[in-house]
Amino acid sequence: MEAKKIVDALRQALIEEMERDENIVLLGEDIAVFGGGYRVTEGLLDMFGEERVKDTPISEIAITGAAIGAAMTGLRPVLEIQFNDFLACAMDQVCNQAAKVRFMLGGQVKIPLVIRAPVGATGRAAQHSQSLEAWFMHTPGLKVVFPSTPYDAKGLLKTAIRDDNPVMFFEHKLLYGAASPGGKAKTAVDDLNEAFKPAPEEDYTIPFGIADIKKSGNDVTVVATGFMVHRCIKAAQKLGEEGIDVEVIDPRTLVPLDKTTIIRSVEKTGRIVIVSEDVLTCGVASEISAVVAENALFYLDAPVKRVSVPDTPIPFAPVMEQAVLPQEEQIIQEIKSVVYRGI
Amino acid sequence: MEAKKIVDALRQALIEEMERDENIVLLGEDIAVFGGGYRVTEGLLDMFGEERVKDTPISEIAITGAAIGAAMTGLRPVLEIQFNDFLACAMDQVCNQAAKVRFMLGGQVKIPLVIRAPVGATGRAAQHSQSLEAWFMHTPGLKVVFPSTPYDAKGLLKTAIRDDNPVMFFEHKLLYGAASPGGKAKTAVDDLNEAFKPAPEEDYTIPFGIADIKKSGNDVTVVATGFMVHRCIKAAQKLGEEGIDVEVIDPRTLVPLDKTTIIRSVEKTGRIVIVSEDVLTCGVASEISAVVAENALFYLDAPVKRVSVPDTPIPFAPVMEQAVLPQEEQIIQEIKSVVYRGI
Amino acid sequence: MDKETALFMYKKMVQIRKFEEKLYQLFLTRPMPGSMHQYNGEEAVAVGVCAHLNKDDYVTSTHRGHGHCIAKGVEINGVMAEMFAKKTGCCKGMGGSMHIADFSVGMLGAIGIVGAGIPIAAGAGWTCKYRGKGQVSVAFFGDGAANEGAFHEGINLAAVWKLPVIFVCENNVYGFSTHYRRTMAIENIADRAAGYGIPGMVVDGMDVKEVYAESGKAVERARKGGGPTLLECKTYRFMGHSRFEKSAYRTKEELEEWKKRDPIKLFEEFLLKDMKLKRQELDEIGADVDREIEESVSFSERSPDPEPDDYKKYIFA
Amino acid sequence: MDKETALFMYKKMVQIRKFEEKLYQLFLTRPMPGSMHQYNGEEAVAVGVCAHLNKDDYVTSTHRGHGHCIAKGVEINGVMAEMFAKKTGCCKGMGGSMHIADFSVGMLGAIGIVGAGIPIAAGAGWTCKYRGKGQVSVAFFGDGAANEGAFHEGINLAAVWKLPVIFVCENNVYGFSTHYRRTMAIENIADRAAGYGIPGMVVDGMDVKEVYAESGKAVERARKGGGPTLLECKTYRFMGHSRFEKSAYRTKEELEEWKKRDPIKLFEEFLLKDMKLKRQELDEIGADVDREIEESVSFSERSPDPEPDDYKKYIFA
Ligand SMILES: Cc1ncc(C[n+]2csc(CCOP(=O)(O)OP(=O)(O)O)c2C)c(N)n1
Ligand SMILES: Cc1ncc(C[n+]2csc(CCOP(=O)(O)OP(=O)(O)O)c2C)c(N)n1
Ligand SMILES: [Mg+2]
Ligand SMILES: [Mg+2]
Repeated sequence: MEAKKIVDALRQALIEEMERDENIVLLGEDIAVFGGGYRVTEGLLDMFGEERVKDTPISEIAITGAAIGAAMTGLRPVLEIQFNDFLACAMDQVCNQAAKVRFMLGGQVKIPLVIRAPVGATGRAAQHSQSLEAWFMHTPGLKVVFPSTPYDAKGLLKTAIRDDNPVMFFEHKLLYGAASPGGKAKTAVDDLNEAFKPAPEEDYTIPFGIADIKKSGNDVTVVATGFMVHRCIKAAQKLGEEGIDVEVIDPRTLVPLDKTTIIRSVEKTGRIVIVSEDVLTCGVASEISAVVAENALFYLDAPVKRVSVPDTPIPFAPVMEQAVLPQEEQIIQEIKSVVYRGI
Repeated sequence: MEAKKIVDALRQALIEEMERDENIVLLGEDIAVFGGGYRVTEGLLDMFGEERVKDTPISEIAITGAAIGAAMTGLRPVLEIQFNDFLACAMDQVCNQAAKVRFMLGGQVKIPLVIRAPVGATGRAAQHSQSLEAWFMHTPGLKVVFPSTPYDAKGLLKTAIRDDNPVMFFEHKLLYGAASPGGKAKTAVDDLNEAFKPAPEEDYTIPFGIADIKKSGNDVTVVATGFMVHRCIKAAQKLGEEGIDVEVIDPRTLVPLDKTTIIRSVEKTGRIVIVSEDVLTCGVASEISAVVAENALFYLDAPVKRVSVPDTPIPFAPVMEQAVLPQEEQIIQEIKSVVYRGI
Repeated sequence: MDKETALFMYKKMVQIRKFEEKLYQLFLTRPMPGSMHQYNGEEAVAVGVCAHLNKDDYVTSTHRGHGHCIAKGVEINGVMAEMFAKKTGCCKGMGGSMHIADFSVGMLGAIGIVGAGIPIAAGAGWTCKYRGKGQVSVAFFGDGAANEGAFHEGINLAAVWKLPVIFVCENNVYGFSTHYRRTMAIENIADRAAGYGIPGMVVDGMDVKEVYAESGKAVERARKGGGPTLLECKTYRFMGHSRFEKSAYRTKEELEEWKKRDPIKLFEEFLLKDMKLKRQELDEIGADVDREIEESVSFSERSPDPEPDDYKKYIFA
Repeated sequence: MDKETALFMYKKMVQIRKFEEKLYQLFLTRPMPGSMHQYNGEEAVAVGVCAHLNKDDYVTSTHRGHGHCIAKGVEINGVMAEMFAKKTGCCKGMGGSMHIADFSVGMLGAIGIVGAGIPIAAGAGWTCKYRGKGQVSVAFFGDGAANEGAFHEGINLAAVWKLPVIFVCENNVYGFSTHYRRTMAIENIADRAAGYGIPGMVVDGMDVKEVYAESGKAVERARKGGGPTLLECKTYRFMGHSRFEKSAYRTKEELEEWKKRDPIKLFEEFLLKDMKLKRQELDEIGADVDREIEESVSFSERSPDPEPDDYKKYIFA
């Protein structure tokens, strides 16, 4: 059956890949008996047994290290970290080991390892709301993936699993379409339009490093990631009604980054707004801005605008949380500010 | 006595501050009996006793956590992490705890904590050569300091110690002027000119967020950090002989970042090259580039150029290590490329 | 244990229980911000330990922190208002359920990262030792947390520095969905104490008298410079891991078995039978607490929301 | 122990010793890239353990890794050339002293982050168990590493998953400059095993016979599905922590005391006295090794440097 939610698309990808290759093993906290905090691995224990679908102690160092050791010796582990914030607990293993071992060893070894982790703010305060892609973009040796639709999620996860390098695979909580543990389903998916493309029940992969133009347009380039892709599409639709033709680019993979598509778009539009849910300084948007300032400067008719979380942890109270997250209205205003600038 | 080396400047700052305030305590691996991997804390155990200068187990989580707990309850710890690469082992404590506790607790507590750590590549391969400032710039709630001279080091460390927030204090190995444990003194300080300003033996502080123009000039702005400041000054001197008048700005603190000084300079020169020793993507230079592309775009006569380590871990062999680090000649070429561009 | 202490502890346990029962209802019946992890069933641990603590002793807590906060003396109004994300919350709506703190009573804060509070408590213990005034510091954490690196490093540091810290492991059988026997190959977490050279003790965490007695010894030892202790309190959570989590990974029988030893019921029996208190005395305490909780709800309802940009005040001191 | 094994182990120990003595000279007499941490004094540990291992068993090592590599069977030419940062180094000049590895003999690599190899070895053990072919995995690490979170988490995971891993702690008294008694409040790190529900054993790390005997049991148990073991080998490093570090933090007397139990000397005595070998046999081995080491130096000298941009090949597979 076609997967209309990211949670189902990911599960399909896991099942299909695990059926294909018995070296693929899953591990993580509460992924087996419970089926995962966001239900991605639900039912997989029954299908593949406890040698391949393993609950772990709450030991992010050990489970990441063990996944690395297993990957170095022939398995292909897919590790779930319950919230991406907890990657901080495994940072040495991810960034000093997984990312560097092959390099330091002169290419003797491959590390076919996928680390999946949910990102995004959903009312859980500063330690459960971050979007930490940039830390890993800043760590050579890691690939960084961040899908925004079920279609992309499935195809990219399959590519990630087949890749012989460590891949950080980020999943936005509001896009799963599934409830967090014991919670009401906090989700944004019902609200999304056809841009939230379902994943067909068939074997396909999406290559890394190819951005997807989620909506084409001529007046201004918007680069967005994850949940922000959809917020930007909505903003684009509204702006369309006002006669502003927005192009929305979803890089899908941040490492490798499809600079060409972004630069071409800016060459066409002369304007760019970058929208991401991580914090501003040294973030996703900073990098994309720098790429543009280096490669497409003379095409720019307006300053490069970043719309990210200002430099603050995420506050708990909903009114404050929403104040720091990029909102549709704010995105619209920022797009307008570059469109009307320099005309 | 005036301190001609950063190692001495830092030690002076520690001694003066510890004499001033008995709540200041030091901890870290091998800092007491041994005097610190780079000798910064040499002699301090004898001066202040083992209650205030503490060797620790090799336990980066615990020593960072303990420093945070102590800071929350009234002490003012200065923690040394032996190489900044090992901050990865303490990432949760630094980024999820130290940076966020005050925020999550609605301002009930102050965290007067300084974390000192050496950065830079000196022939020790991928796990001992990184410059990880950007991870911490990307973590709201932390201040980030990176001095390039004895004068700045002393004044900034005093400010850091007196600050009521967690401060990441990065020190470049080649600028200490001291030997690493048991090693030959790998140092670049003998080679530096008067820009490597000594620290007077007196009490002074340098405010955070004020960049220092290490050399003023009119043709092109160069922003550089740490050891790269000196490499850029040398490049600037050579370019001066060719009639290119380079301005070299040392931000000194990356959080807060003195955007004004950088933007003003670009408004004047119309050209900017950013030189840093961290890796390119989502790095220090990306952020500064983005600030310029957002705030000074219409002043730019050339693309914003970043000169950083390409996206690679640091290789061991000297010939390869030097190939990935920004070299004087490369800096000169990049500066020329923006100067001759668009004229 | 004198009557005053007994009644104090009883009231605290009832406060925690009723506070959370109220919260459960609130989450069912109206939109509440965030989530919560309930402490029902584990009240004897927080209360038995904190009964020994002064205001200037320190406590670090976990994602399951309401009980520790109330036991340490945080005002219920402030805790409730924080659950409502109100400006009057003890953290001004900045932290919510997982980060409740009140420095005025030494509650350094609930921490949402499993295990992370352990070394922080060690650090607070360092301050205590440095000051030399006999203060102590307590870290509460779960069975799951005992497998984190932070547990190992934090306890070892406290042990070798002989810090006045009590490490209280609440072994409630599960870390989220996972039974402790599936995350460690030992039966008693307290046995890990030997690996740090400190005393370790297994305590019946459903019996507040035993918790009180054993933690009393540990606190005393710490105050006198004897260094840290690891107390493992065997307990059970009566609710799901968080909010409405259904706990399909455990059996109804197991739950019912543990509920027979409900710490409040057990203590009531003791108070009525051994301490000869009257049912009515207890009922009055219950009624007082009910009023207090109701008042905290209306306090929260009356309280203003934070301003959207209040958060800016708290990023840096 | 049969004669063949004894001579094999003797030769390995001598190889390690002479390899490092040569290196020390090289570092003194010519510009060598990077730094090094010497294993002199600890040879019995690596050799005694690795004597039980097959090529397809796995080992993770530390910053002090030359001994483990040679003991596991990495070609000396490749190790030496890596020290010279040559293209012919076993890691092509990418890693140097702290990252020597050779997958063809199951040496997964020296790792420069203290403790980090422990969970990685657990992961290799997971592969062994998954394959079910009786392979095992060994993690070497120091006394200092035993205070890292990675130690705790990694061993616990291996214990609860019953992985075929031998955790070999080389307690050489110091972690860099710091005596183990100043970093932990216990005398034997092996005692920590009980906290994970696995066997722990203290071994005389200067006596290769004892290391061989005890590690043999652990390897056997692991191969048969009996799970992990923690072996603490009491040993001592005869040189500074790294390169020319002077070790002012320890006394000459302490060093001399330990040198009396030089593992190579001890083993020679055994070979000559108990196994009735002739001095000459041993001398010949020494001479062979000398030639081998000299050859590895000239191999390294003859070898080409890497190209400046060779590193690009190794960032991604
Ligand atoms: C480092 C980290 N890993 C995982 C989590 C997700 N998580 C929150 S609570 C929990 C279970 C904790 O178990 P335990 O320590 O036994 O405490 P309990 O919930 O039983 O009180 C998990 C896995 C987390 N918050 N932090
Ligand atoms: C995580 C980490 N912290 C600190 C260091 C710096 N360091 C390198 S070796 C060493 C001492 C290690 O002691 P031990 O584990 O006993 O091994 P030994 O050197 O005695 O063989 C230290 C502190 C490191 N490499 N990694
Ligand atoms: Mg639990
Ligand atoms: Mg040691």
